[in-house]
Amino acid sequence: MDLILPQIDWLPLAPILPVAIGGLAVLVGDLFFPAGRKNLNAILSLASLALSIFVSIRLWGVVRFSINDALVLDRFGLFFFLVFALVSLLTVLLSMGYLDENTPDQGEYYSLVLFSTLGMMLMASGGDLVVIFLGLETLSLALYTLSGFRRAELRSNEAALKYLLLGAFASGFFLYGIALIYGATGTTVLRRVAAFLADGKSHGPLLVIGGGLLLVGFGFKVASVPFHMWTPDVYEGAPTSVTAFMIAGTKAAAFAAFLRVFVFALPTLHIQWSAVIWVLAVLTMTLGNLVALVQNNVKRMLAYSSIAHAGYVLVAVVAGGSSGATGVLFYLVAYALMNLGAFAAIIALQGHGQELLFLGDYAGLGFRRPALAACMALFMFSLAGIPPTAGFMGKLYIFSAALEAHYTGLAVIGVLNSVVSVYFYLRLIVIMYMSEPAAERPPVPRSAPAVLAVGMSALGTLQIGLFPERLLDLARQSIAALGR
Amino acid sequence: MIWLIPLSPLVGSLVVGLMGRRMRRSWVAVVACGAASLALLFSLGCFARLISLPAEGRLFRQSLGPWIASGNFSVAFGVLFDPLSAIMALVVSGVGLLIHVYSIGYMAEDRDYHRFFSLLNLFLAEMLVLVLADNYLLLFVGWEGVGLCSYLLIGFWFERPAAASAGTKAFLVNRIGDAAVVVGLIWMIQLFGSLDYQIVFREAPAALSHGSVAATILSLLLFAGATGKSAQLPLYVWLPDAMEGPTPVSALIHAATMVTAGVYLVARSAPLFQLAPVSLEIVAWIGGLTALYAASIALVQTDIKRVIAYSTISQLGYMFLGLGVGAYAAGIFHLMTHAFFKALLFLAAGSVIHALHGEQDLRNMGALRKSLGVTAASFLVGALANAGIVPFAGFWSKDEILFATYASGHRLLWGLGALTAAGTGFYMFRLYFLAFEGKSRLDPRLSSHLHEAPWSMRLPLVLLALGSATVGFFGVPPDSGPFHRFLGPVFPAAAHEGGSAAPASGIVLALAALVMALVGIVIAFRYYLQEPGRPETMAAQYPTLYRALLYKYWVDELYEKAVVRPISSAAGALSTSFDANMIDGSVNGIASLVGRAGGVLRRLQTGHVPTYVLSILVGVVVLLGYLVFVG
Amino acid sequence: MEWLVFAPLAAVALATAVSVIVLRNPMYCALSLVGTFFALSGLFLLLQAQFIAVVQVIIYAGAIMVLFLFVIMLLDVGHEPPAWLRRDRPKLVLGMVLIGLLLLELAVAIGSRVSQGIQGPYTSEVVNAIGNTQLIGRLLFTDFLIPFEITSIILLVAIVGAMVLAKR
Amino acid sequence: MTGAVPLNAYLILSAALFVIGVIGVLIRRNALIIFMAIELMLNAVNLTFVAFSRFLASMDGQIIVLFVMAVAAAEVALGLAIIIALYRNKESIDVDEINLLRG
Amino acid sequence: MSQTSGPILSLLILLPLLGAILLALVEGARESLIKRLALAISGLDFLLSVIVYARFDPAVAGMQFVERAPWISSIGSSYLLGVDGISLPLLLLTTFLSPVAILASFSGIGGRVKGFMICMLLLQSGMIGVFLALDLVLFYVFWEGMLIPMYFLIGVWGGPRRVYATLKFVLYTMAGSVLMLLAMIALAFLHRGATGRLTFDLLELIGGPIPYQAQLWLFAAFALAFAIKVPMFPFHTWLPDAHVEAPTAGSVLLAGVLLKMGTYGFLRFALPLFPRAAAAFSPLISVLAVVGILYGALVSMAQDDLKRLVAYSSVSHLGFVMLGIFAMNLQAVEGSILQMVNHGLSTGALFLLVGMIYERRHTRMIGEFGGLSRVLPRFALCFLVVTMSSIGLPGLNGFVGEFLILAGTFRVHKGFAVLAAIGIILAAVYMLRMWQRVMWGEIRRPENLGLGDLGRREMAILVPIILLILWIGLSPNHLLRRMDASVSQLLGQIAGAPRAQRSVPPRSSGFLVPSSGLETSLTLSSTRNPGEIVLGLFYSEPGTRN
Repeated sequence: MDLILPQIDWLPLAPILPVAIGGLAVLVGDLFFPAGRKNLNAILSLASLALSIFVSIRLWGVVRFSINDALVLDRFGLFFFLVFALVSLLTVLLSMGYLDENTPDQGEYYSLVLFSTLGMMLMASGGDLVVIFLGLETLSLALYTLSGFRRAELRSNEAALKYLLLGAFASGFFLYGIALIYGATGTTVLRRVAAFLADGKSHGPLLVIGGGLLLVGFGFKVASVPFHMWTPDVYEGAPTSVTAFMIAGTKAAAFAAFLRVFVFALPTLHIQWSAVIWVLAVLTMTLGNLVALVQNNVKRMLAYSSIAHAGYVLVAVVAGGSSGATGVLFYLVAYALMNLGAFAAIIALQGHGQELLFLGDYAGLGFRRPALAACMALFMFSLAGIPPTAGFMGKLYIFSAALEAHYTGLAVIGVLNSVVSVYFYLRLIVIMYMSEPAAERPPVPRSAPAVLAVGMSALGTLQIGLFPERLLDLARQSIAALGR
Repeated sequence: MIWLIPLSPLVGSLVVGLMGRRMRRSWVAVVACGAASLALLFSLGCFARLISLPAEGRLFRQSLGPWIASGNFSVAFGVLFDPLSAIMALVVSGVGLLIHVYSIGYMAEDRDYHRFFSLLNLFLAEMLVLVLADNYLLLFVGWEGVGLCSYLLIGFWFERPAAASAGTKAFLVNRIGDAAVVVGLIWMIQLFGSLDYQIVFREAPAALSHGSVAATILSLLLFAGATGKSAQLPLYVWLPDAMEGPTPVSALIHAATMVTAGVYLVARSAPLFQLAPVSLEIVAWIGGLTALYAASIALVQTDIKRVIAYSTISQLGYMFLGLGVGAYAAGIFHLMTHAFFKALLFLAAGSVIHALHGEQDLRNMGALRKSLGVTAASFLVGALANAGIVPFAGFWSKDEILFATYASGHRLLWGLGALTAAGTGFYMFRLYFLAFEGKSRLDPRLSSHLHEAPWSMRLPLVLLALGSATVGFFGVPPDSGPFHRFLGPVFPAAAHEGGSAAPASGIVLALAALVMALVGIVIAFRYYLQEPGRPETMAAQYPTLYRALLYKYWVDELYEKAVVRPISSAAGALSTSFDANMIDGSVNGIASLVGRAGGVLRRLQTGHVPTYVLSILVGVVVLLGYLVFVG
Repeated sequence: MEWLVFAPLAAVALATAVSVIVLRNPMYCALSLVGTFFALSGLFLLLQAQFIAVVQVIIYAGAIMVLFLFVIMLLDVGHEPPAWLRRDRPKLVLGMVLIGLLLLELAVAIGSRVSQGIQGPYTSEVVNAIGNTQLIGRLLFTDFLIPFEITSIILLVAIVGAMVLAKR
Repeated sequence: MTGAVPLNAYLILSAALFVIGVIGVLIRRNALIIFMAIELMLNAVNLTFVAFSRFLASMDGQIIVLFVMAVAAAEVALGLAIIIALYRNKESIDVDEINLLRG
Repeated sequence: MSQTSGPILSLLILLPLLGAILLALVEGARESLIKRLALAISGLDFLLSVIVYARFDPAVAGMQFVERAPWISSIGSSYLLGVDGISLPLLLLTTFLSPVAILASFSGIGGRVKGFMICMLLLQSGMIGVFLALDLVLFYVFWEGMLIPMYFLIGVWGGPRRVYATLKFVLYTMAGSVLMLLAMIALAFLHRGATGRLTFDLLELIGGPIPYQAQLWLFAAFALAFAIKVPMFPFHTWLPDAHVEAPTAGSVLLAGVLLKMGTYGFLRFALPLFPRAAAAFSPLISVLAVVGILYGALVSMAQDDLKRLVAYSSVSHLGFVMLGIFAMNLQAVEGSILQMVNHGLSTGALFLLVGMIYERRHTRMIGEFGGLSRVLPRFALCFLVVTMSSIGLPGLNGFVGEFLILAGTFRVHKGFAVLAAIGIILAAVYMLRMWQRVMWGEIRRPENLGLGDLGRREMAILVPIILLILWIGLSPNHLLRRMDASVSQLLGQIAGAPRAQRSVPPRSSGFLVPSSGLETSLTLSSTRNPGEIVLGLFYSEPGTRN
């Protein structure tokens, strides 16, 4: 019995490692950082994310498979690495505004952020369903914790518990799906699944059901109706910075994995699942938007809005093909930017200890904090899909993909939904600019990092809105990689 | 040179209007009257050039350049000076100048002196554009322009509610006719590709066959405009109310000039009307009926200006009667004579009102001849002219119309005309007797210091009285007087079909009409001078008739009930019920439905984990079910 | 012959599983769950997955259930009323219907299975030749190295998370 | 009762256990027991993996089960921590009473 | 050629945009500087547009000053600007009214001047972009993007119900335009299917072989978007609310420019892109236009609020424009374009005037006024000219447009032209009744006695408009000549489409569809889908009749 240790190709791990090491370093470093300098945790996190971004950019165009295809390094993965790193970066920045100096366990907080980023990266680059599952669990466990991070607050506890119970429940289905696919094909490695199916064998119900169960798992993560119900509660109860992270990151990760699995491994199932997702997309968009209409809590409203946006992305998924997938990628970036921007603005607008949770809290801010409010308005317009913003371009691309694939009905429902959504996004602006505050609040110190996050997101939102071609090009390259 | 005719009052209007506030009153008067006299001078100049041309070629045109051109359609700022335009321009600028002069005195006390003169000048300009235009569209510019001036001048004393609503009424009633004209014009564009008179009249016989429906409708559309502007049935209702304006305005606009624009339009369009005998018939009948109808109302009115106003309507009816029976020249002749004597009557009435500080009710007058000699004399001349007593102007022109009517075979219409003549004699002299003769019923405070108007008012009276007495001779002998020889070539040859009756019967007919008028005068004399109680007795004897006349056959009330109020209430109902509730309601309804759907769906989000689990389960089961059993 | 082993184990597994979800005392539930774990462990043995069977007992019955019991005792939670007495019975009925359908769907899927997955190289003979545990070990450090490493991070996250959350 | 137990027997058993777990999640109100039901589901899946592993002559299934166990352990640890934290604030772990966040 | 004159069109768009950024950097308290700066920028933009006007070549039918740059190449969209005889008048209208509106906002804004002026400049930029964009996506970006500043203008600086009004405005507009976006995309794909090239270039798309069936749907989507913007009956109810609540400048630009975008959209996009569908829809839209003319006028009569009255009058006036556009002949279309400008001037001026008395009396209720002519003579004069322009007095601008529209329409639908002429009467009714109640009569309210007449700034706002009203009224050819070539080309595109002979109703019927057409469509309907049947009630497919 001899154990030959394999040659390990480290390259696929290269962009992930800085994040993993960063997470560990923060965990350890926190012990040594003096009490007044806890933001060193954040800075360390930023550094590791920056490194990851750097590596990802350098590796653009390289294609590698690690042992047993567990990880795949390709443009698709790198695209998402960049997205996750960016999301994480912005999250860290806005967390710096959200957590004050006295918040305990900052080291744990930032390391968990990094670990969940790691989980996302694994989901996006996993070449094996097991890796995707493990990435999902890494992400989820870290997020459960982060949701309950304000452990003294009942809402935070409740969010964490709900998230955990439902998340575990859903991952049970997901895992079952993996098991059935394993049974049907004899492997969990995506390439082999694809090869197995490419032989022209007809796929029995086992595989179909397995795929369906995977869909449930992804549906849960992207908060698609009817697997969405945890979303508003968790997003409301979780700390605001975490909500931002979840909204922007989780969804992207889930869609990344989804595309890898369904477009790359199970393309032959397209006919079955596109019909299913058609329905999911419609339900998701419609419910998200309709319920968001009647929300008064900004976080909750954005939570429902995130559900609706998941629906739009699902439209692109249904549309499929190169355009559809490109649309997914493009939209996810736009979506991440505008949501993070909005949350960063919420955080940057808040005073210490008093979050602006309710719509009414925003009264009169438009002219008291003009720059931030203007950015907030920009994000809202972008979320509503009004040009010239990223949100508009995203929708344009998604709906054009839908039309290209002759899903006219879906596109019509989609745009009508986006009209409905305009109402509640604009309502926040109405309150900021068009109503008078109940009482003057004392001016509060600004959090420079959060403001920086707002600024970056705003620039990104406008940049993509005005000149989307570059990002589209990147997304298309990524998709081309996936098709191989 | 032709363009200078309307331009000079236009410039005057602008100068007075924009700078009048800072000008002295005398300068305002000088500029305004100067502009008017320039217009008259230029008209005379053009006229002189015109008569120097041979009779058949008496026409010249001038264009200031294109106005609207779109596709194959184009219209220019072109003017035309032919005998018809010449007569109109002369009448307008001549009578206009006199009334300008008259206004110097009449309006002397008014605080909006410059506004008045500015508008008066503007009116003159627009009226001259109307009569000088060489195409229908430019005519329409003047047509609407004079309407605007009329509107603003009726409402000159806009603080009086009656004046304000009279102005609005005038504009709106006219607008109905104008819309018809617009339709007529756009139709002409389609038919002839142009609105230029010469082209239209050249193309018309080819494009529209004689007596065709199209020709009838087209000419009737134009005539509809004319009934508005010239206050014929059924659109006459604005004119009596228009008396709310200052009296010089009534004289100029609502008697001498503007109201005759309709007559001018029909006369100008004679070649079109010739193609549509039915239309001509209608014109004649409308004219004849209006003449009698208005005269009948005038019999009992007590407001001095209103009587004259109804008289105007009635006389305009004569003109249309003339046009309708093809006696275009006679119609225009009557237009000219009427301009003189009706302006005279109004100015004289104005002089009375001026002297009585605004009193207009005949029942409060009487015996004014003693204090207002010149006024009374000139009024008498006007009344005689209006009543058609030989040899005053009205006799010649009216007689000619009646003769043509009879000669063209319209016996019944002739009867109407003759009856009207009797009525005319009656109401004119009723007016004269009530105002100037008999016993004074004046407010004693007024009667103490009655005095004649200033020279600026008296001079026009005298001049107009002279005119009223004499212009009729231009039309002597009937049908071949200098007037007709001058105007004749303008109208189509067929227009003279009525001239075939024997001259002998002409004299008989003229005598008959004259007798009718005299009878009317005599009755007026008896009723109002000899037996002052008689009218009341008569009124008591025929209460229905009397009230019908007094209340003008309740036509205003009818229009109010049948047209104005339904439209108003329809508008109100549309606005509140339909627009706000139905249309906007459904818009808002959709919105609130969406919102309510959100509220309902929201309740699904109970906060309970089991519910959420159930939801996931539903998803799983349906999804797997689809995949297993369907997909 | 296998049936003789399989049937009782399956019966136990089902019975204990049902107990877990119907018993009202959390403690009994936990103990029933331990029973299920043991039954499954037996089934794993039957399936010639000796290593997994052992780990099942050690991790689940040993570690996880201890945690559960610990928490149950720590929190001293009471009994809950039986499900069929609760207000939201319609929902439960719906749930049961759905679950019946779910089972049906799974059964159909499984029943109509045409086993067509790629056969791997590890037949029982091969496995027995190398040894189940050795084989698993070797695979963990070669083919499954990366998932294995990820698992370590998961555990780390769980530890950190548990610490953060359960701190006072 | 002769011969080998077919794969389907294991799969059906596993499905049944999975469904029982689902029922548990649905009907129980005690967060702990819901948790146990979830563990039941995971175990059921494990059985499927091992059964497939056996019948496909592939070791992958067994190794995956190992990972699943690790994940389950992690989940339990975290879950119990959350339950404790919640209990501290609320004195209850009945999910029916946990509905501060709703609508 | 003028094409070499540099990126003047981009400059037109960018100048106000950069101006807005510049203003954002100025300290908010320096209001007078901000106002002047905004006016200067806007005025400069106007001068630029005058250069465009001066260098515009009337003989060229196609686009001039074209600028093209790659933009979103992956979906075939490019940055493409150009101006022709159809957009030129509207461009000028926009650049003219913008500084006027800014000048009018020197007072009466009530705070937050900086934000206001920024919005005004952004709005200007967006409006110009709408009229210049020749790429469908680019057009849409401007079309919707322009909602943002307008949304703020109404919502922040508006009246008491501003929030309701502004949300209604934005939602209504968006509801209409999103479907248009889809239609644009679908059009591009259809075009790609036929030609293999994915493009949003309007000029390339025109004349593309779009199947009749598809044209109908696409046209309907475009038409809905534009009809809401126009607004055509029955999509008009956002307008009165928006107008009543908007600040003066907002109303001016809303009525003056924004509404024209709808009618412009029909001319620029809906008609040439889908000529056969346009022909098929023509009876329906003409009917709606006529209904709008009469309905708007009737409802105007019943209004007590000056702004509401003017708003409904816009519905009526825009009905004329729509009627003209769908008559599809040279006179009518030119009249419509001219009428767009006219309406912009006269209604813009009306809103300015209403704003001026509102600033003095803080009410717009007609009943509150009366006899204002006495105290406000200059105001009265301006008001009179504008009123007369609005009711189409010959010699002023409104008449020329209306007359051309009627003349053109009459060739096609006699009945519609006659009904529209009734609209002329009604227009006089509501305007003059309003005039009578506001300007004439006695002064009943003591507050009205002390009102001051128009000041120098106010005259500076109104006099240019009045001069334009007169200039266009007396010399419309300057504008008409520049339209000729482009409009002819447009009509050629409409008529030149395969099988595009419009089903002109026989002369006698005049209304709607000839009965034979109805029968045709009904007999055909068995083979069509339900939507098609519904549509079939309104038109007959031209090709099937011969």
